[in-house]
Amino acid sequence: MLTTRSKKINKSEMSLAERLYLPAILNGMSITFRHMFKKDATIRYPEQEREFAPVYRGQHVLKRDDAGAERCTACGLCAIACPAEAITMDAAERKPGEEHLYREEKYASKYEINMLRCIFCGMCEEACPKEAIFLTDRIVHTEYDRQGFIYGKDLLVEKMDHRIDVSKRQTTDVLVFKKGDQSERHNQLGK
Amino acid sequence: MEILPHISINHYITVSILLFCIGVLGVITRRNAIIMFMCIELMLNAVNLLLVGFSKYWGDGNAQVFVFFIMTVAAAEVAVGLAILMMIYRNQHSSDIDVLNRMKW
Amino acid sequence: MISFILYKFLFALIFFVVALVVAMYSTYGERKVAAFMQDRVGPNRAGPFGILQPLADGVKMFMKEEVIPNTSDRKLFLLGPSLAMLTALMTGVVIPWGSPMNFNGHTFPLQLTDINIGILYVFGVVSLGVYGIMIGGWASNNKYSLLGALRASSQMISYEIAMGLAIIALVMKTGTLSLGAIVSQQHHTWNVFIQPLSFLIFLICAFAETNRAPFDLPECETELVGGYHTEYSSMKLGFYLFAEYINMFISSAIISCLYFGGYNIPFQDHLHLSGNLLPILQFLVLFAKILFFIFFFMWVRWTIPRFRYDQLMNLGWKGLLPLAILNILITGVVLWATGAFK
Amino acid sequence: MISLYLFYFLSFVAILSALLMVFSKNPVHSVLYLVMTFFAIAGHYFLLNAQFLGIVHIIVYAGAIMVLFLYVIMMLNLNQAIEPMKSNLQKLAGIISAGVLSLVLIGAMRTTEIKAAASTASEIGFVSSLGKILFSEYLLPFELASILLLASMVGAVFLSKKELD
Repeated sequence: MLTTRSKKINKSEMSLAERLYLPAILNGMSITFRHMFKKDATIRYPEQEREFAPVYRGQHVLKRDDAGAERCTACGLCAIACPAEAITMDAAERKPGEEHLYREEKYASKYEINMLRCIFCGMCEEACPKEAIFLTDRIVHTEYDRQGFIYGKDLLVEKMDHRIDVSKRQTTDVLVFKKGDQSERHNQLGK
Repeated sequence: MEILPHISINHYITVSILLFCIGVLGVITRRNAIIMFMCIELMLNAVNLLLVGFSKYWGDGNAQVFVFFIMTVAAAEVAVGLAILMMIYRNQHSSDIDVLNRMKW
Repeated sequence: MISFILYKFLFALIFFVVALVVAMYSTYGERKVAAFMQDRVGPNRAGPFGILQPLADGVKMFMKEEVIPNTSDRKLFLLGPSLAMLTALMTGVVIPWGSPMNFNGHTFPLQLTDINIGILYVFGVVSLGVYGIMIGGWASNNKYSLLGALRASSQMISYEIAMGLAIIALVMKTGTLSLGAIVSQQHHTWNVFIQPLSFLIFLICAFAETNRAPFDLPECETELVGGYHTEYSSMKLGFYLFAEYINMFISSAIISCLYFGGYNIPFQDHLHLSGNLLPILQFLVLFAKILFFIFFFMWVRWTIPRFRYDQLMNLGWKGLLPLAILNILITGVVLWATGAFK
Repeated sequence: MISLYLFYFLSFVAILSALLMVFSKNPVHSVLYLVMTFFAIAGHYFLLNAQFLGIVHIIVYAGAIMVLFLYVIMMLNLNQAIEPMKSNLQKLAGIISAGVLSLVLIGAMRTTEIKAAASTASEIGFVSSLGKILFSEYLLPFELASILLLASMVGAVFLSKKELD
């Protein structure tokens, strides 16, 4: 038995009442009739919107730190972790005087996510050691051509005057887990 | 002679003769068995029309009962006839009446 | 004479308009009923509660590009939907809508014609209904259409027989073929209480004759794409769909007239109605009955899944046909026992 | 006068569509022309006040028999392309012989004297009067006809079964 829901099928000969069909039909019709007075399961979408679940995974964001410098260091772990191979990036070295732009010495000069390939699994978020990429509750908008779905840094990096709140996904558990993870990794490197 | 105002029985006889002859024409000139069958139906109907005309002429309902029976027989004939034609088509892959010049196949 | 013809013409015109409007709003009703039964809302954008939806659909149908396949038989392709529409509308001629109205000494019957073979007329027109589907399906020159057409014809011929036999039992009881007489006979008792089996058979056959679910095998989207109207587009498709809804309207009217007392109001004699108020009320009552049956058609459609083809044929030939004959037999015995035959 | 015009109109339609039925190459068109002929004939029946026969004619011929023909033609997929045609000479011979037949019959009609009608009761075509004749004088043939229909039904089913053995 693979599921708990499986039902025993009675394959014996049908009785006269069953062969007449009519009782079964009447039963079915009473069910549909009862449903006419039930509460609708739908919502009127453009006017009403359903609330997102706290764990909803929508469009990505590349976070900046509190000073406004990009957190991403172009390590490529997200691209490796991505099962759909949707992420590509080019790394570049930070020049003197760009400290307010990039937090680490290395940064992503190009960072692209193909939203048609992305399956919104959240593995990039898990993989990121720098707390740079997060999935948010924003919806990826429709486009007329495929090129438009390749989101570059202009769309992914959060704007200075329009910061995106990811505290919902940045639970303490995650933080603790990531911290522990990192220290473990450091330990391994130390050995 | 008139059965309806201005219409004599000869009018109906003429029409039914013409319809009958068109039926005969179809049976002679066509080779498709189903079309020939339809022409036979047309001939039956020409006769029916004549019977109804005469029924009106004599004020006698028996002719109409006869028409009723002809319809019954025609329906029976069509059911069996078309079944036979289907069988022939299955064996010969054609409804051409000229192919059926053998007594058995 | 002229006024008589004018009256009949006007009456026919009104009937057509009513039939078309009912058919239009049946499409809306169908979607609403389906939505309610599936815990949804249904069309609610065009106008309040979406009541302008049929108009929007109509405009859309007219605006759509019309496609006539190159390989089709053009004349017959055009003839198909028109025939379907024609036969659908023709049946309504004999339906009695109420007892006659009086205006300054003139009587105006609320029935287009009361021919004394009304039921046979209905039956004849219904048997012609299959031509529209067959011609359209064949002329499309498409295998799915052809299959739909073949299914339609065999289904309709099969169910016509059971339908006819069911009516015969009713006619044995009423002793007349005129719809007007049958309706006025039901002043006290509706025929459904006298001939319940006949009603059941007639109802099932009505579903089959109008090609409604669970007997919608001729169009059967899951197997035949769209069945006989696969190749149709624009208003010609609209005609086919419309014909189906008009058929539904007419069959509901016929069922109400034959079995549910037609325009008779229950306990009519106790209401002490007089004058022209009575016909108007009667018309409204008949209309309510018709609307109920249209709702019933939809109710069944959204409840029962489609039959398989062999099940359909089995039901028709091995189920309904013997049942109808049995019904005739029982009716005959009862009539003989009660001394109705002299 | 109206009845005369109606007569000519119906006869014209009947004969024209019968001719078209014989001469059209496409079997489906033939069937539809024949349906038209049958409608014209039903119109004649109504004109002759034979209501019952008229409506039964429509139900039986247009509603059942011709649908059956159409069904068979569609199922066998007979179309213009595979329609067997006779040579023109044979056709000409057919036309001439049919024409001669019609001439002979019409000539015979013209020389025959038909006795004047006795009376023209208008109600003989109604269901009630026809039913009385059918179920009194013709009761036995009526029952036999039902047996004939049953036999033909069984025969048709038996013939169209694919595997006989």
